[in-house]
Amino acid sequence: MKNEPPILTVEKLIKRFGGLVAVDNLSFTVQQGEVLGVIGPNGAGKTTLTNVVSGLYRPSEGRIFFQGKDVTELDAHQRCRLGISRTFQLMRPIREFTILENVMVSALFGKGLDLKSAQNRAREVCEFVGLKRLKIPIESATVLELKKMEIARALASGPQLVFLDEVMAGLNVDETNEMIETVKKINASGVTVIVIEHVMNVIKELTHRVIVLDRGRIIAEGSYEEVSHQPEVISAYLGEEE
Amino acid sequence: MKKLGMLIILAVVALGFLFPLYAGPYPLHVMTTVLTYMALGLSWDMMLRTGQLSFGTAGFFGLGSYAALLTTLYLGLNPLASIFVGGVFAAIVAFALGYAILRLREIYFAITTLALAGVFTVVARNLHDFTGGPEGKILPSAIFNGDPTKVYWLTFSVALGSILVSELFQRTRIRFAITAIRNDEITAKSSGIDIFKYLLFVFVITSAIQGVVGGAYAQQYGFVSPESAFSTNFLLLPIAMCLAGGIYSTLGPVIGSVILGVLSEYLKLRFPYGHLIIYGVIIVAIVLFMPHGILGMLKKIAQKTRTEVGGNENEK
Amino acid sequence: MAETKTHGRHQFTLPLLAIVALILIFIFKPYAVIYGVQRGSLYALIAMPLALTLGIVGILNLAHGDFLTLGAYIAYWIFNSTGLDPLLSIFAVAPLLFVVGAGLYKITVSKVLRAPLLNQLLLTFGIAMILEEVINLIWTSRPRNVYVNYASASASIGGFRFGTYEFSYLLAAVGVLVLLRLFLKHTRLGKAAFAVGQNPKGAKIVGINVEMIYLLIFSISVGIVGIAAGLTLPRMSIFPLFGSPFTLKSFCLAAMAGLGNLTGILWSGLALGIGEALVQSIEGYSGWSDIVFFGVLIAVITIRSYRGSYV
Amino acid sequence: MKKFLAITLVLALVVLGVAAKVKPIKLGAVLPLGDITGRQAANAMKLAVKEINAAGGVLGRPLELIIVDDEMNPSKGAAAIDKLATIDKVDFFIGGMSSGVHLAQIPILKKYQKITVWIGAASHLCEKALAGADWYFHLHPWDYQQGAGYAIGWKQILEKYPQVKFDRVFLAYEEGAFGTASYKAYLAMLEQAKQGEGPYVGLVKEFKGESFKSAAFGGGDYRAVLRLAKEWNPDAFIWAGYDADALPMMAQAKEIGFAPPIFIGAPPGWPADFGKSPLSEGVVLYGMWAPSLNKVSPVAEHFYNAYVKEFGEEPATYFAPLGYTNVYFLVEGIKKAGTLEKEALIKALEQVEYESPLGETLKIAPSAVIKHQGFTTQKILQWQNGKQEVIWPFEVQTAEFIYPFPKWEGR
Repeated sequence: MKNEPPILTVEKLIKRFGGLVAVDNLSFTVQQGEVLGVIGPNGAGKTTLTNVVSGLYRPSEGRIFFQGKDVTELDAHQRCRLGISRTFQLMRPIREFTILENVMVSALFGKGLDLKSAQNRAREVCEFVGLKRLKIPIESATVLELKKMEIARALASGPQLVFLDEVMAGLNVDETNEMIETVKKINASGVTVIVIEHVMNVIKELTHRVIVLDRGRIIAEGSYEEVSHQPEVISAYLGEEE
Repeated sequence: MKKLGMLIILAVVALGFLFPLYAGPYPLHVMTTVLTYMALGLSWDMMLRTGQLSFGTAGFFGLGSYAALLTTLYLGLNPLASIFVGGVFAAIVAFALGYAILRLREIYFAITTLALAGVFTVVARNLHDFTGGPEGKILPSAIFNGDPTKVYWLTFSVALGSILVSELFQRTRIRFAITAIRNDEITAKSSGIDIFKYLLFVFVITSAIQGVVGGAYAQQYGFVSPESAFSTNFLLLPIAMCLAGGIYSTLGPVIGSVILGVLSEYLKLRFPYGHLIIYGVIIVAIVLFMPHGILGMLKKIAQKTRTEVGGNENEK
Repeated sequence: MAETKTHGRHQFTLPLLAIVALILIFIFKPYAVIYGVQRGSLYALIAMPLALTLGIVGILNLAHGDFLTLGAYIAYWIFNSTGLDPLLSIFAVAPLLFVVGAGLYKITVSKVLRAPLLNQLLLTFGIAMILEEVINLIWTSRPRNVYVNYASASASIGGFRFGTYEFSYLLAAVGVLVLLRLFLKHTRLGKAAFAVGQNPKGAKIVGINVEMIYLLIFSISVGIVGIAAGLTLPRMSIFPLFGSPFTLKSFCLAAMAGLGNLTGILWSGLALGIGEALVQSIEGYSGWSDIVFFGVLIAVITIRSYRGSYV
Repeated sequence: MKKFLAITLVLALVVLGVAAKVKPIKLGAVLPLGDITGRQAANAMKLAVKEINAAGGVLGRPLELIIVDDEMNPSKGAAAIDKLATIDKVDFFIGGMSSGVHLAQIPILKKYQKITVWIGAASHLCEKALAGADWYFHLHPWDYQQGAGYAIGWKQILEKYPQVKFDRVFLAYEEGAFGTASYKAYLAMLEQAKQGEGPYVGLVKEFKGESFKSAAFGGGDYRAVLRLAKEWNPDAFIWAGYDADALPMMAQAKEIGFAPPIFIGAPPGWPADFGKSPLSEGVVLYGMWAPSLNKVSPVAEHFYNAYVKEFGEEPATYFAPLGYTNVYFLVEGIKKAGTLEKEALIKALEQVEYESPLGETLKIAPSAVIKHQGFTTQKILQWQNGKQEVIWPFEVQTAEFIYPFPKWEGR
C-alpha cells in the first residue's frame, strides 16, 4: 500500500480572498484507501481547502494532482466525473427534488448513467447509507436523513475520493455511531475518505492519519494519538474548544 | 390513470388540430395569435427553468422574422424553409452571444438580454438598404397566400413542437440538470453537471424556437419592420401568460396563453374603451391571489379534494 | 465588495481616463458635453429612486416611469386649474405621489415582498398597464404641454449659446443624491433603512420595523419621481406613455452602477447622456445613438462579470 | 288569458315584421380606440351614422356601425377583420389608421374582397400590397402624394408671395417609419426633379435631411439636429415627427436661436395646448383640415358644430372629419347605385362627388398603383394667434401668409 502513488497530491496550495489568506502554502498527499482526518479551529481553512480541491474555487497558487493527473485547471463538474466528490457542511439539497431525485442527479451526471440505471444506482446508494424514505420531499426530511442524503449524493457519482465535511455535526450519539459505521463501510468499499470534523471521538474512531490546520497552515500531521498531544495543537485547537 | 391522461392529451391535440374544421375564421385567427404567444411563452419558460430570467424573447423573435422574410425576399427561398432559417439564424446568434453572457446571473442576465434585443432593433432600423430600415420590407404575398387554415396549422405545428421540446425537457435528464442548476448551482456543479454547457444548450434551443415563431409570424403577414418584429408585446405578453398559467411546466404556459389570449380579446369586444384597465386589474389580482398561477391553484384545489376524499398521499 | 480592494489601482485610472475623454469630447463636440450632462442628469434623477426601491425593498418596479407620467399629469392639472407654476407644483406633486406610493404599497406591493422576483415584476407590470390606461381614458393619447417662458431660456458664454433650463436636472439630481446619502448615512431612520437593504433578516432581529422601512422607502421613491415630473413638465410633452421609456433607462442605469450604488448612477447617467449626445451630433449617424445605451450597458455588465468571476 | 296571448302574438309579429323589414346595412370599422385619432374618427363615424339614420337611412334601411379596436397591434387588427366579416357579417369595411396594422389586414381583406373604404395607412408599402384590388378605396393621400402636393402648394405660394424663398430646404425627420418614409419620399422626388420631371422641378435647389428620436418613443432632444440645421441656414426647415415633438421642438429652436424664414411642422396631429404657446405663432403645418375651414365651408361648419354638440369636445385631429367623410362617401355611393351589389356600387363610388368637411370635394381617381384613390393633397396651414389658418389651396384660404417666421425675441 505504501508503494502505490498517492491518490491526491496537493502542492504549495494558496488561496487568497482579497487580502485574506484562507489557505496558506499547503502541501500534503493522501494515499489510496486511507481515511484522512482534517481538523482545526473555526476559520482554519478546512472548508476552503475542500472547495479548492473539489473545484469550486480556483487556487491562487499551487497545484493539485488526482491519481497522478494535474486537475488544477479543471472545473468542479469535471473533477466530480474524475472521481472527487464531497458533501456540504451546510447541507445543500435541491429543494424541488425528492431524496431519491437528489441522489439521482449525481448518478446521472457525475457517473454519466442514463435515467433508468441512475435510478437503480441511487436506490442502491440510499440503501447503502441507510436511507429508507426515498420519495419524500426535502421539507419533510429529518436532519439525519439530509446528512445521509448528502453522503449518498457524494457516493452516487462513483467517486475514488470523498470529502465528508462535518457530516456528524448536530447528530446525537446513536446517530453519530450509525454514521461512523457508514463511513467505515464506505472506506471498506475501496473509497478514499477525507473527514473534516469537530467531534474528536469521530476522528479518533475513524481516521488513519490526521492533519491539523490553523489559519490556513498545517501545524501538525500524524496519527490522532500523535497530534492530540502536541502543544501547538492543544493551544490552537483543543484549547480553544474548552 | 396514465392511459386516461394520454387519451385526454390526444383528444385535446386532435381538437386543436381540427379546430379550423369547426371554428370560423375569427376564432381561428385569435387562436393563431394565441398559439404564437404560447410557443414564445414556452420557450421563455424553458429558459427560466435553468434559473435564468431572459428578456430576449422579442429580440430573437425579431431576428427570426427578419431572417425568414429577407431570405425569401432576396434568395427566393421557400417560405416554409425560410421559417427554419429564421430558427437557425436565431440559434447561431444565441450560440455566439451565449459565450459572452451566460456567465451573468439574475437581473444582470435579464437586462443584458433586453439590451441585446435593443441592439438588434437599432441595427435592423439603421441598415436601410438591407432591412428596409424603419419602414421594413414586405413580400409580394403572405405564406400559403394567406390561407387562414394552413396558417393556423403552421402555427399549431410550431406550438406543438414547442410543447414537445418542453416535455422532452421535463422527461429526460435535462430536467434533472436544469432543475439542479436553478436550485443550487454549487450543488449542481459538485454533482458533475456542466452548468455552462446546459445553459448554452437551453439558450440556443429556446432562441431557435423564438426564431421559428418569429419567422412564422413574419411569413404569416408577409411583412417585417423593426416596430412590429421587436415589439415588446412579444416579450411581456408571453411572460404574463406564463406567470398567470404557472411557471416551470408545460401546462402552465399553455393554459395561461389560452386564458389570457382569449380573455383579452373578449374584454376588448365587451369594453371598447378601457378594456386594458380591466386586463391590468386581472393581472394584479392573479399575482395577489394566485401566486402560483392558475395551474398552481388547480393543483391546490385537487390536493384539497383528494385529501378530503381520503385518497392515498403516498402516491407521488 | 472584496474585489474593489484588489483592483484598487483601477480606482484612479478609470476616472482619469474619463476626464481625458471628456476634455477631448469637449474640444471637438462642446455641445455634446452640455446636452449630455443635461439629459444624463435627468436619467440619473429618475433612476435613483428606482435603484433605491430595488436596493432596499428589493422590488423592481416596472411602473416606475408611469409614476412619472402620473406626476406630470397631476402637475399639468394643477397648472390648468390654478395656474400654479409647474416648478412650484412640485411641492404638491411630490407629497401626493408619496401618498400614492404608500397606498399602492399597502394594497399590493407589501403582499408580494416574499414572492419570487417574477411575481413582483408581473404585479408592477399590471400596475403600469392600469396607470397608463387610466391616464389615457381621462386625458386621451393627445400630448399636453405647459408653456413657461423660462423653460426655453438660454445663455451665451464666449460664442456658445446653450439652454439653461435643463441644468435644473443636474441640480435636482445632485440635490437628491446628497439628501439621500445624508439620510441613509446620518439619520436613525436612514441607517435602519440601509441596514434593511443589507440584510433584512438581521435588521428584523435587531428590532428594526422592516415593514415600516419598506413602506417609507417605496413611498419616498415614488415621491422623488414627483420632483422629476414637475421639472420635466415645462420642457416636455406629456402623454400616457411619456414615462414608460424611463423605466428601461433607469433599470439600465441601476444595473450599470451596481446595486446599492447611488453615486454610481449619477456617473453612469452622465456617461450615457454624453455618449448619446455625441452620437447624435455625428451627421448621418444619429439613428445609431440608441446603441450607446445598450452597448455601454452590455460592456459594463459583462466586463464586471469577468472581473468578478474568479473569486 | 286569451287576450294576453293575442297581445303577445301581435307584439311578436310587429317585432318580427319590423326586424325583417329594416335589416340594417352593416358597416364594420376597425380603429385604434386607445389613440386620439382612432377615438375621434370613431366618434365622427357614429355621428355620421346617426345623422343618416335620422334622415331615414339609405335605400330605406338604417345603417349599423360596428367598431372594433385594433389596439395598434397588427394581429389584433387583422383578427378584427375576420370578426367583422364572419361574426357580424358586415357589408363593408371602413376605418384604418396605422400602416403597420394595415399591412397585416390586407391579406385578410383580400380574402373577403368586400368593398373597403380606408381613411388611414399612408405608406406606399400598403399601396404596393393592394395592387389590383378594385374593391378598395383609399381616401388619405399616400406618403409620396403628400410630398408632391406640398410642391404644388409651395409653387403657388411663391407666385403669390414673391418675397418668399424656398430654395434650401432642411428636413428633420423622426427615425421611425413615419419620418423615414417622408425623408425617402423627398429624396426620390428631388432625384426625379434633377431629371427634369415631377412636381419639384424648379422648386427646391438644395436639400438636406437628418433624423432625430421622437419624444413619442422616449427621445425628445432635438438640439443636435436643430444646430445642424441652423449652421446650414435653410430657407425652410421642416420637421416630420409626432405631436409630442411639437412644442419641445419650438422651445429648443428658441433656445439655440434658430428661426428660419419658414418653419414647418408636419406631424399627423398637434398637441392640445400648442396654440396656447406664443412659440406657435407663424409655424406652418401640413394637414387636411382645420377648424378655421368653418369660415369658408358650410359642410365643415356643420360637421364641427354637430361634433362638438354630440361629444362635448373639439375634433382635434383631421381623422375626425375623415371618419365622417368615410361614412358619407360610402352612403353617397350606395344612394347613387341604388343597390349593395358590388360591381354596381364600385361603379357608383367611382362617380361620387362628395363635398366633404375637409373643405374639398372628394372624387376618386387612380393613383400610381391602385385604381381608387380619394384625396391626394394636404393643405398648407399656419398657426396664427393660436389657430390653424388655411394658407393654401387659395380657394379655401382663411388668412394671409405671415412671412418670414417671426423672430424669437419678445416671445
